[in-house]
Amino acid sequence: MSEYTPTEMMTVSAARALRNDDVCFVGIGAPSAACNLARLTHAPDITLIYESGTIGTRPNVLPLSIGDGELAMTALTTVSVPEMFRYWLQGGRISVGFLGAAQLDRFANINTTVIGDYHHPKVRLPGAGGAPEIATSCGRIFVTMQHTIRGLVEKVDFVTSLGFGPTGRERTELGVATAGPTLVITDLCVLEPEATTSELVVTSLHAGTTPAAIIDATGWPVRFSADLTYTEPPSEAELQVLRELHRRTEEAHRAAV
Amino acid sequence: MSEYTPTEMMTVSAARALRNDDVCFVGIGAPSAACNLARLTHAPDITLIYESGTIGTRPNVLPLSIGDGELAMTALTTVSVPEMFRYWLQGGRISVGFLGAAQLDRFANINTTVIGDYHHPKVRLPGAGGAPEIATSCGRIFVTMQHTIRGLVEKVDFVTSLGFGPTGRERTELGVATAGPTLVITDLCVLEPEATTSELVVTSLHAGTTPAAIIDATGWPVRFSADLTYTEPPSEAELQVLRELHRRTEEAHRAAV
Amino acid sequence: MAVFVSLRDAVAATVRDGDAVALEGFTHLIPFAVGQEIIRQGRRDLTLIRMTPDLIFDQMIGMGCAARLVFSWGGNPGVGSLHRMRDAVLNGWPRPLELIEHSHAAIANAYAAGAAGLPFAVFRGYIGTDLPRVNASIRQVECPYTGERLATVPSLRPDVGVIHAQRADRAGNVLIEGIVGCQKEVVLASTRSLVTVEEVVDELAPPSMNSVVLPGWTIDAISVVPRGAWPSYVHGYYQRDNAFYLEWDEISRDRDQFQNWMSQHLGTSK
Amino acid sequence: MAVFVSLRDAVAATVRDGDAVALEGFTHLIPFAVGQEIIRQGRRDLTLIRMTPDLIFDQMIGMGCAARLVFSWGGNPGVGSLHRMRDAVLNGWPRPLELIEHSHAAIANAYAAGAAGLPFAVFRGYIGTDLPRVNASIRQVECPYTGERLATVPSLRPDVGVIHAQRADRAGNVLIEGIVGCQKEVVLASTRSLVTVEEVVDELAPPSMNSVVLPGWTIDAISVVPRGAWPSYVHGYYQRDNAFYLEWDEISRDRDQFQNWMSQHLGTSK
Repeated sequence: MSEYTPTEMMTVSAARALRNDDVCFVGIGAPSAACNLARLTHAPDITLIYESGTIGTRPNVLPLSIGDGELAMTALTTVSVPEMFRYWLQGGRISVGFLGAAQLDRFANINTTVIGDYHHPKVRLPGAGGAPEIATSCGRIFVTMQHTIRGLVEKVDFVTSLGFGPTGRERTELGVATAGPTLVITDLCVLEPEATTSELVVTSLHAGTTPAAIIDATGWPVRFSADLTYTEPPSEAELQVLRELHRRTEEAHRAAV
Repeated sequence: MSEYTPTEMMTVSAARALRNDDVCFVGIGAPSAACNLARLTHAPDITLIYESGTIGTRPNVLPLSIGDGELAMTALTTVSVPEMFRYWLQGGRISVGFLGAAQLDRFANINTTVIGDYHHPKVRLPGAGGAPEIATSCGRIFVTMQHTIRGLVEKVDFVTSLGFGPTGRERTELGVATAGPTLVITDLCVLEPEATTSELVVTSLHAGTTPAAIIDATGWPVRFSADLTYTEPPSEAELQVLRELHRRTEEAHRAAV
Repeated sequence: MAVFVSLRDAVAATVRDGDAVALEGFTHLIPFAVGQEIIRQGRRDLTLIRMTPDLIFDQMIGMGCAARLVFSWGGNPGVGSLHRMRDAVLNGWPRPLELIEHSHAAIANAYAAGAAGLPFAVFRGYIGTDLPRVNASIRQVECPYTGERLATVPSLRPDVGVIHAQRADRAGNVLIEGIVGCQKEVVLASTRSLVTVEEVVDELAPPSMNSVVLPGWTIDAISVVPRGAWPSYVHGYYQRDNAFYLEWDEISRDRDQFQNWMSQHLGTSK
Repeated sequence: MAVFVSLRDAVAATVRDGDAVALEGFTHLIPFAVGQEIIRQGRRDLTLIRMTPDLIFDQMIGMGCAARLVFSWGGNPGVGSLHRMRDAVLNGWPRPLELIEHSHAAIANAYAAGAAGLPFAVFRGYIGTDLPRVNASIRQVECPYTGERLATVPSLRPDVGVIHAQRADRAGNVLIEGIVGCQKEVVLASTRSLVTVEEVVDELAPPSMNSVVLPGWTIDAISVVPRGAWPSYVHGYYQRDNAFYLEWDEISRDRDQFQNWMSQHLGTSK
C-alpha cells in the first residue's frame, strides 16, 4: 500500500460515494477531483455538470476554473448559465451536488460569505456562488472540507446555504423536499446526519486518525456513531488514477499560455 | 400601368408603410408578402422575425406555414419559441407587428377566436396564436384584412387582442405604452385611429373604390378623414417584384415533396 | 436513461388512458407517427397539449382519443380550418371536447416554467383580452418592486412529452436542429418522455458546442421512425408535404371520409 | 444598429460616471480590454455588475471606479481571494464599496428577466439562507395556484452591458461559441451595449442554425480588440493565462505594487 495524504483520502472517499447513474453538479477543487476519479474508476457513465453550463463533460485534466475550455470541449453540450440554473438545477435533474465550506455547523449549515459580522467582517469570503440553490435543489449534498476547529463550528457566522437549519428542524419546516447534506467528508473522517436529530455524527474514521484528534478539531462536542467504522484506505488503483489525473492537470496548466 | 387586384393593392400599401430599419413580427399570408415585398424593394435591410424563432430571415419564396424550413435556412439565427416570446417579443425589440382579423371593430379590437358565444359558437375560429402579446408588445401594429361587413363590425364577439379597447380609452387606461394599431389596410382603403378618440377613420381610398362602397362594407357608421387621400396605385416595379415572388412561391410549393 | 424500443412498445409503455400528453414540434418535427400509434392503441380521455393542434390533433380528436385540448392556435396552417376539431367543439362528435385556450406566449412560458421546476409562469400578456374570462387558469401576480400586475399561467408538466428529432446516438443523446420550437422544454417538463428520431448514429456530431442536445438520461424511450414527422418536415431529411396538408382539408371535411382514410392508412376499425 | 468604433470611442460614447455597468463572461470571454479602458478614462461612481468579479473588477475597484458592486462570487478562480475587492470592503480603500450580494441563480435569472422586459424574476431560491437579511431587494411572491412562496429579485437592466465575443460580420452580427454564460442576456437587458470581438469577418458562418448569435441591431458599439479577453480565454483563439491569475495574487496584495502595475500596464497615473 502506498503512502497517501489526508486530502487524497478525502477525495477517494468522496469518489466512492458516487454511483454510475448519478448526475453531479461539480465544484472546483476537491469535488472536481472526486467526480472525475469516480468517472475514471467505478462510475464511467456518471454525468458531470459544471455551473458554467457544460453538461456531460469528460475533462482529460481538471479545470482550474469552473469555466475552463476543457469542460466545454469535452461536454455533450453547453447551455447558457440562465438555462443551467433554471432547467437543470432548479428543474430537479441533479442527484448529487458538491459544496465546500469555510464554516460548517453541526447541522451542516454552510458559510462561505463572511467571518464575523456581515457589515463589519473580520474576513470577507468569496460569497454564495451557486451554493444557496445547489443546497436545496440537488437530491443529496456532499460536503468536502479540511477538518479544523475554525471550519467545523458550533454556529456559522452567516448561513450562505441551508443544511438542516439552525436547530436541525428548519429544512423540513421550510418544506424543502430534497435530502440535503447526507455526507460530510473531511481529511479526518466522514460525518453523516443522525436520523432523529439531523446532527452530524462521525460515522467513519480515516486510517491514521483517532476520535480524540477529531474531537480536538471540531468546534462542537462531536458525537460518534454507534456503528462507527474505519474508512477503507485508498487502493493502489485509486491512487494511481488520481495521481495521474493530477499529473496531467499540472502539466497542462503549466503548458498553457 | 398594369391591372392589379385589390389584394395586391393591400399588400403593396402595407409594404410601403415599412421602413428600412423596422424589425417586423411577420404573420403568414398578406403580412408575409408585404414584408418580403418591402425587403425586395425599398427596405433591403428590414429585419423579419417569424414567431417560429427565425430572426433576420430572407426567404426566397413565401412560407406556407409559420415554421417553413426556408425561414430557418435563410435566417441569421433561429431561437427557441420560449426565447422568441420572452427575449424578443416581450423584450420590446419589435417595431412593427402584423395581425389579421376575422372581426375588427371601430377601435381596432380584434377577434380571431369565435363568432357568437364563446361556449356555443356559431363559428369556431383558430384562436389567439401570438396575437394577444403581439398586440401590446410591438411598437406599432399593422392590420391587414378583407373589407367586408362581416369583418369590420360594430363590436367584436370576443376580444382576442386589444386594439384601443371597447370605448377606445382602455388601452391607455390599462397602462399599455405601445402605440397599438396605427394602420388598418384593407382591400378597399386605409384606416387610421383618430388622434382624439382612437376611432378608426378612413384616411386613404384605394383606386377604384368609393366612399359609398366603403360605407356599405363597414359594420359601423364609418367616418372619413378631413385629409382623405387616394392611395397611390401599385407601381410597375412593385407589381413585378410581388408577382415574381408569388410565382417563385407557387413553383416551390408545387415542386416540394 | 433512454431505452431504444419499437414505436408500439414505446407508446404502450408511456401513454395511459387519461394522461396529459404534449406532442410538440412548431410546424417542424411534428411527431405524427406517435400520434397515429396512440390512435391505433385506442387511448382514451387524453388531455392533448399542443400550441398548434395541426393535422395530428385533428386526427386524434376525430378518432375520439381526447377529452380535453390545451392549445393556442387551431388551424390547418396555410390552408384553413381543422374540420375534426371544429366538429368536436361545435357538435361533440365523436365526443365532446373541453377547450383550455391560451396564447402562444402563455404556452411557451408554461412549458419553460415546467422545465424549470416552477409551479407557474409570469409574463406580460393577455392585456385587455377576453381570454381570462373563459380560462380561469389565467391569473395575475403583482411585481414586488413596481406594483405592475402581470399575467400568470400554471406551468405545464405533462404526464408524457412527445417530440420528433433528427437523430440520436447509441447512448440516446438526441440532436435537434433548425426550428427547435419548445422541443427541449417539453421533454424536460414532462414526467415521462418519448422521442422519435429519423436515425441512430455512432457519433451525434452536433455542429456547435451550443447545439440543442437532450442528454439520454432526460429521455425515457426512443424509437427510430424514419419519416416519423410526415407530413410535417425534418430539416436535413425531408420537406413539408404541403400537398397533403391541402388534401387533408378534403379528407377531413366529412366524417365517413375521414374514418375511411384513417382505417385505410392506420388500420383502425371503422 | 451596431457601429464599429475604436475601443476608446466606444467606451467614451457608452459609459458615463454613475452608470450601472455589467461586464459579463463566465470565466470565458471576460471583457478585460473594456474594463481597462474604463479605468483609463477615469470613470467614477459606477455600479459594477458581474456574477464573478474576477480580476477585471479587482482592477476597476482598486482604481476607484466603483461605488457599488452587484455580484454572487468574488474570488480569484482556482487561486484565492481578490485582494483589491477585500481592501475596499474591509478598509474602504481607495473608497468604500457597497455590496449588493446575490447567488448565481439570482443574477442569472435577473439578467434573463431584464432581457425579457420583465420587472422581476421568480425562482426557487435563497431558502433558509441569511442573504435576504442583508439584501433587501430579495423578496417573495406567492404562486397563485399552489400557494408556494418563491424568491424574487428585481430584473437587472444595466445602463451599459459589455461582453467580449469571438467574431462579428461587417453588419455587426456577433457570434458567441462555447461557454456562452449570460452574454446574450446582458446585451439584451442593457440600455446600451458594447461588444468587443477578436476579429471581423466577411461571413459570420455560425456552425449551427441555432448558434448563439446577436443581431447587429441589438448592439450599439463594436470594437475589434484582438486578445481583448486576456488573461481570460476565447474559445478557438487563445487559452486562459493561468499563470497571470497566479501572478495577480502577488501583484494585487499590496496597494503600491498594484498601483505600479496598473500605471505600468495601463499608463494610468499613480
